Amino acid sequence: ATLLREATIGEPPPLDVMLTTADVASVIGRHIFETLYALDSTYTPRPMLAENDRAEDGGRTIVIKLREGVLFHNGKEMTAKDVAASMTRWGNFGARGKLLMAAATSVEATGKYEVTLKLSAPNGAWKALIADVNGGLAIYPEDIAANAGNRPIEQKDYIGTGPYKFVEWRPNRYVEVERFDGYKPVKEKGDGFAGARLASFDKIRFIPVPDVGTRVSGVQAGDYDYAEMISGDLYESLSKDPSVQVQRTNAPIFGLFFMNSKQGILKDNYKLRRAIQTALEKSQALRVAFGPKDLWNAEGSIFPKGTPWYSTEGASNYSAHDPKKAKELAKEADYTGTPIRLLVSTNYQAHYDEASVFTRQLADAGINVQMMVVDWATLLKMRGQPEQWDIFVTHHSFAPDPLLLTFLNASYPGWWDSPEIGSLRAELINTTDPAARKSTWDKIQSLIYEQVPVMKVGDAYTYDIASPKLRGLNPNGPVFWNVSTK
Amino acid sequence: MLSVRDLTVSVGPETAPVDIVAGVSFDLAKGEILGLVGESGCGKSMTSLAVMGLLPQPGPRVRAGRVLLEGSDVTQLQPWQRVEAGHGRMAMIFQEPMTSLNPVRRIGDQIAEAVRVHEGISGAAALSRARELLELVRMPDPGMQLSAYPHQLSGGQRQRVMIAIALACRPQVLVADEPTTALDVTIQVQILGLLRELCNRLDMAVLFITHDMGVIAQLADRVSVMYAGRIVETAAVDALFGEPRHHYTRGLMDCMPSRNSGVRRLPTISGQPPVPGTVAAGCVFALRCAAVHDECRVAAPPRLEASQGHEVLCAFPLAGGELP
Amino acid sequence: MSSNSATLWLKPFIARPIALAGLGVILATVLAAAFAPWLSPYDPYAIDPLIRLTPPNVTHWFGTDQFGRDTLSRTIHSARMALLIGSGVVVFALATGVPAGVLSALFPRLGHLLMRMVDVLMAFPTLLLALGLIVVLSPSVATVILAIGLGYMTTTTRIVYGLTLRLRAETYVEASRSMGAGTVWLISRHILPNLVSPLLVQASFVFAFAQLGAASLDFLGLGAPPEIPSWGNMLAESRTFITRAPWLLFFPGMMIVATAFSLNLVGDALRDRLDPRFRQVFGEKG
Amino acid sequence: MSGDVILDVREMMVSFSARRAGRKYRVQAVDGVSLSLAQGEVLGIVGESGCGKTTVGRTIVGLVQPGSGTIKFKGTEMIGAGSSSLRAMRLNVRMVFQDPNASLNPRRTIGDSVAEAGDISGFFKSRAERSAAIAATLTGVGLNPSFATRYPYELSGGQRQRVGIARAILPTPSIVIADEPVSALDVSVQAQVLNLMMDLRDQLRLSMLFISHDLGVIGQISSRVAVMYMGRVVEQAGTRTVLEHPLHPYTRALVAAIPKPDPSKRILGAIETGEPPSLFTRPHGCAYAPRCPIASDRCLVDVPTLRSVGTDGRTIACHNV
Amino acid sequence: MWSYALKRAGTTAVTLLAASVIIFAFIHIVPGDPIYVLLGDTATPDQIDALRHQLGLDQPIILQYLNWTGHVLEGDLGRSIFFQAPVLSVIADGAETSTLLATMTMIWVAVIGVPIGMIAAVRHGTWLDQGLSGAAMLMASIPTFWVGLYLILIFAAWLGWFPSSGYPSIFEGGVVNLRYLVLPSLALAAPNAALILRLTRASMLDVSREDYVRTARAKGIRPWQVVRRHIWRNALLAVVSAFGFTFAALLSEAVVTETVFALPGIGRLVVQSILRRDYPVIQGVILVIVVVYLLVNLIVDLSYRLLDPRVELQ
Ligand SMILES: Nc1ncnc2c1ncn2[C@@H]1O[C@H](COP(=O)(O)OP(=O)(O)OP(=O)(O)O)[C@@H](O)[C@H]1O
Ligand SMILES: Nc1ncnc2c1ncn2[C@@H]1O[C@H](COP(=O)(O)OP(=O)(O)OP(=O)(O)O)[C@@H](O)[C@H]1O
Ligand SMILES: [Mg+2]
Ligand SMILES: [Mg+2]
Repeated sequence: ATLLREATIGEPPPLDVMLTTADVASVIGRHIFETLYALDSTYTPRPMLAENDRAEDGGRTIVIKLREGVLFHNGKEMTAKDVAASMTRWGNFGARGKLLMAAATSVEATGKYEVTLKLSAPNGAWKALIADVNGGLAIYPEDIAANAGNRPIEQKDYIGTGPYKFVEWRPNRYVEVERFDGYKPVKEKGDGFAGARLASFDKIRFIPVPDVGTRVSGVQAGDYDYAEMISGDLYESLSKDPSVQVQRTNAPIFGLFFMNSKQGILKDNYKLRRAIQTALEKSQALRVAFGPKDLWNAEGSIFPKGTPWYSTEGASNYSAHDPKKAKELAKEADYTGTPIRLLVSTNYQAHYDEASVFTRQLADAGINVQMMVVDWATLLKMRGQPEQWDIFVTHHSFAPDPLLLTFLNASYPGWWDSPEIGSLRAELINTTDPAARKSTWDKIQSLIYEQVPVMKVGDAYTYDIASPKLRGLNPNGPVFWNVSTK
Repeated sequence: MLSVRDLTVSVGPETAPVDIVAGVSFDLAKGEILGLVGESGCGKSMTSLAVMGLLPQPGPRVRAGRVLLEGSDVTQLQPWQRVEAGHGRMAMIFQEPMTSLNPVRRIGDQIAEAVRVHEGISGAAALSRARELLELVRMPDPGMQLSAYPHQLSGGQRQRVMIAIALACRPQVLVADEPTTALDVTIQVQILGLLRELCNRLDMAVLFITHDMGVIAQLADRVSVMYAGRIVETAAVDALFGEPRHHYTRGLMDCMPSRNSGVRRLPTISGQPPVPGTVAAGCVFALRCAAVHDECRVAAPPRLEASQGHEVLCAFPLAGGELP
Repeated sequence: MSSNSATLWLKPFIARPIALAGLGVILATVLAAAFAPWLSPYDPYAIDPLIRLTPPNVTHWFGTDQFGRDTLSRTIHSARMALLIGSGVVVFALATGVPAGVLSALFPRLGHLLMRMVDVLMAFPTLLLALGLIVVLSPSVATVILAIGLGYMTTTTRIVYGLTLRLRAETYVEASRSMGAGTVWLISRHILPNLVSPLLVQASFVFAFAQLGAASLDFLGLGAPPEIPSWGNMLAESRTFITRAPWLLFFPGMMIVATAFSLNLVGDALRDRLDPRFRQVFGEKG
Repeated sequence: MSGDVILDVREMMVSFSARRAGRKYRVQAVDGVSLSLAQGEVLGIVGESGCGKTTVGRTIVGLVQPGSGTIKFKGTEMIGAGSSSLRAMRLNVRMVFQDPNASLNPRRTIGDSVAEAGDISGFFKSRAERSAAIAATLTGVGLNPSFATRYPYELSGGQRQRVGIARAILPTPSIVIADEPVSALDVSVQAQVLNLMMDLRDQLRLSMLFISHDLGVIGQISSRVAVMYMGRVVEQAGTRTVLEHPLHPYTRALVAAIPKPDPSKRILGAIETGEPPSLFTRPHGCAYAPRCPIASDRCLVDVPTLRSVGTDGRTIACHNV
Repeated sequence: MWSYALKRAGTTAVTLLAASVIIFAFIHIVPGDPIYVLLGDTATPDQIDALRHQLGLDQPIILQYLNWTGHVLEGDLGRSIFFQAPVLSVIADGAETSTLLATMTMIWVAVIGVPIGMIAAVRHGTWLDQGLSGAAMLMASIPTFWVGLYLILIFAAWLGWFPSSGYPSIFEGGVVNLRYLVLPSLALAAPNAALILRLTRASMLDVSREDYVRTARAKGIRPWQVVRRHIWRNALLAVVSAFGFTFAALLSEAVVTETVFALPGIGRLVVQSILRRDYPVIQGVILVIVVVYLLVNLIVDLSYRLLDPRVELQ
């Protein structure tokens, strides 16, 4: 039996991918669960479990026709009932479900293979919003989706339609999946996450290896075939190392510093926020956090070049590094040196590195930042309490559509909900024409640099390493269909 | 049987050794008990350990002198080396019967171990020999006691086990270093009686060390008195108690309470023994001697033969017949 | 202490050149801590990403780290953290363990209760206790000290308890009691003075192992805030550079090893000094 | 027996719990001992190791709580006395310990040790008075006052025991309980210390309880002697009487077993003394019966009580003499 | 014997009770919440409240405690919030690794620490002794993760002699899988062997000064026999308890090594559970650790009794 061993950065949370946005869970979950659409290498949604779709009623009614003959791992065929139940649960409890389903008036199976979604207003991004498993609309069997509620589903219910089926989860040891023989790939060739998915390994084990040094040595020694998230400073030497191949992702992640828009010194204080923004030099932080220039890009556009959403609006303010001007702005904002509390966790080294560099730079501009270093679980709890912090640090993974950006969500910590963004957001949601949506997005990006609800640190291209024997690695992320050994 | 010549035991660095035993000589004949007395710290134990080759390491070492066992030189040989060289026939009993037995091993085994080395028998045969030895030292119920642990025995019984171990070595010479100081008088009397009897029966030579003049008087045939690392007087026991020749011996005799009953104040020897290594020349007792002469402070005292078999290390010994 | 006690204390070190060297290392560490700002060529916090990860060279003797900070300066400044954590842990362990141990031994009822509690605490894995504390209190130097100190508090209590029980049975303590001495008198005149020496030895080992404990916490990302220079932090932060920038591991690593090793050596020498058998050899009759 | 009785012990019982072979035993270390001590009198207590001598002494100075019995000092009950009157009595009843090494704290100076009782009770009014008292006491026991600043390890065994005595007589007590004060010492040093104690007895009119297992020493210093066996007093009388005409079979064995420093009087092989019983398995009747040459059937069941015999206030606990 | 066992059981129960209260109180002071870890970044407050209610985390602590103890008494340690699996099975899986790792470590410690300690003691005061003792102290002074990283680099990545990390259960691949534990157990053994070495040396020296060793020497038996029959077993007494407690500590305190070598052990399990606030697992693991510690305590006592006839169980 062929076995692929992947070294993940840690133990995943429960694989209920609807609920969790953790990357570790998505990496594994992608092999088990599938979505109606999937993103291709240009991040455009392509049908996966869906056959086709049509919009009616000016975009308020969406009718999705499903592929026939798709089997769940339990042997039952997937039907519209399963999809409707999954969609309902996702809408109620899914991590990103509200983005689309808040406006839903009904979800119905209107045929064995047809689902109809009715919305109160059209949504220009609906396909993108359901095209990835990360906190997304994975399709579960009807009974499981209907009974699960908001509690993560149990291991025995990890039943999807993907090319691999869940076998077992040994805590701290591995999560094992096994080729699903009843899998029916789509006809199109594999491209990104879309297209045919051919499982050439009998089994895949996702093995948590927390120490990055160990992950590297492990691949070099042949104990793992693939290892995720290698630190930037090893990039150059590993690129030359014949015992590994380096796989750089083409979807950058980006660091985000959230400002507290609900409470505290930064609330509505756009001048002070701009002072902070003006003081920073982002490439320093990126260099410290990610290493060689190949792995990062000091890019002011929220979306990277090459995507349809790329925009230069407001981006001149991205990394001014002008302490003098910053001081002036701070003075205009009547800033008197009150400590600004920066909440950061050491569980992500990059967050901490970026925060350290910025704190030094802000100190040079006379802005007094106090780091509060806590563990990740504490940070998650604390950031929900607006009285606890002024800035917190996190990062954002690549989003195919602006609506998937966390900071556009008014209930996400930071609570950016100024009247200006309120109307722009509504416009973005309800427009369906891509060009019109793009121009709305330009306005939003410009607003971001003006009101500074968040500061983007820059694009970072993470990279993975793999055994040189592996062929067909996917630059969109670690997925192992269409991957084979030499 | 055993002959010790000019034995010197030193501590401290090689370049500046401090002699804690300085030139001790004595002879021991078959069936004879030689008592070695002297106050605490005068070097009795060091002498006996040096004779046995059991000086602790690191620590004191034999710097000079020879130990001859039936004419063979066994100086500096540890017991096992002596056994290999064929001169194994010396054994020793120690002062503390409580701590001198291994607490975690059965006494039968501890005796049998010595039997094994010296008689070349092992297993059941060695154990039955151990049983015989326990009978020999008049241990009550020897068969049962073979499997006892030391802590299950009384002090007197433990000392008997020690003697049995010593006898298992089939010694020609037995060295006993204060074997009864830890025991009650009523038990002491038994052990001393046993030693005397064994000595006679097995024709062993015994070097018996104590600081109790009473015990010496009861047990020894001949006595050597030690002071500050030197033997200052050697004589037959009657002669020593009857006519001590050295001033120190005399002083010891005088201050025993049992010789002074009813006296208002006990006679004492003033002063203290010298710290080892501080006496450069002259007599070690000079500082405390009532009859000291100037000469004593500068010249080492001669070894005089006061009478047949009565040696004394003193330039101006007491005349004989002074004590009642 | 008598007049010649100073030389007596030094004797075991003079007899053992290696222990003397250990003493030297510790003195050097103390000096480095005291004069860190003057000794270190750069600000240990100054970031310069352009020169990050430069190997040792003339301007940066020990090279620079991933922030471009000067490793030599950070290594020197770390001596402060080492001393702070070491002495903090020692002080905490002694300040809690000594009273608990002494009182437990003197008051059997209280002792029974306290020792049971110590048992429970001993059963708790110390590192986990430390972790929990750090999560509760958020990482700071004080938390690290408290977390590591708690583990040594139990062992110190045990040791002190055992020693005090033995001291309590000493004839001179009985003598004092027979003259009507109260608890305070016994503790201050008889028990504490006799605890000083063994505790000194214990303290030197605790000091050494506190360094290692702090390094482990740093490794797990739960130690003192990482911008504060400490050898453990430096090691933990740079462990991914094991092949890329080995100097980052080498210098702080050597310092941990050297100080821990030296403290152990000194502890051993002290132990020998306090061993009555050893005293005899050095002419001090016990 | 002359003068006023200043210490009166009645029916003292002391037991310890001990564990052997997994079982808990009560060791009756002192089993109904009664003693009295007059002003200026020295009472010797002899008996072999483990018979309870030390326990009697420790109980009197309050280191051990007796199970029952009374201890009266100058007519006042000491057991359960209030702390202030007890403190006064503590100053008046003091102890000299057997091992001069162990009884001095190695980390305190000689002066501090000597002055300890005074320091505890607040006896000294000033530092000057304190150092004068220390000097005087050290001189009194034949030590140079300069010893006050030294540490015990700098002293010889005899000197240390003198310090032990000095500590027991500052401030001057009424009673000294001396627990084998000379048995750790050499004959020559022993004589010096005994002389000192006899001097103090005469100069300070101290009463003493002198515990020893050496009848020679007892004969030297005490006027009366109590012989103990297994926690009980088996014979009590004037010292001469006991030493010269021992009546109780145990006393006889004890006296006979003392090795006389006279080669012409050898006793080896002449006496048979038997094995001492274990304290854990105490015989029913007379504790000495298993070893006793004149034991009768009665001795195996009946515990003999002390009764007066002859003159000289002699009491003895034996059925058969 | 039986009454002893009963008494031991009694005190153990009290200790456990105290421990469980402490565990519980301790865990609930820790800020943070498993909910966030479960739901991640984007959870909304109502989602959080709903899940909290479902998990019973909104009940008063006392009630939660009673609930938990009730289940524990029935042998049910609850379900892991994170793994959605019974705590007992989660622990059992980690326990295999930890037990084997600790055992293997103790074997190294025994075969390295004890004999070398003995040699150092026998050659006391020589250069060999100084060298060995010095090396031991050095080993005890090196942080384990340092040792671990270098072991991986040299023996796995460069030489390829041993697997770099991870540990597949021996129930799957057979005992050959023990090779995965060679490097981590060596990394763990380094400081512990050094400590045992020093302890062995010290207690051998202590024992060799005992009077009964002199008695043995006086019998004329060879020095090695003296060591074997008289010194070694008595010196072992001190070493045995250190062994027991080192073993117990290794079960839970190997976190750093487990992290470096990606081993699925108890230590890492509990650390991660603390970080993600998986209360039932933390409680369960600590309870198990305390029980193991108490068991080790008992075993040490019993082995004392075997080794030393003077010891009576009380
Ligand atoms: N290791 C050592 N180093 C230095 N001096 C030592 C050592 N061992 C013993 N001594 C000294 O050697 C001298 C003789 O000691 P030894 O034990 O032979 O005396 P002893 O006559 O047996 O005394 P006791 O009657 O107390 O047993 C003493 O002064 C002692 O202090
Ligand atoms: N604290 C104690 N706990 C248990 N048993 C004790 C204790 N103190 C004394 N004993 C026992 O009580 C008995 C009497 O002891 P004590 O010390 O009074 O005897 P002693 O006559 O002074 O003996 P020695 O001549 O050996 O000093 C002994 O068997 C002893 O073991
Ligand atoms: Mg001796
Ligand atoms: Mg006594």
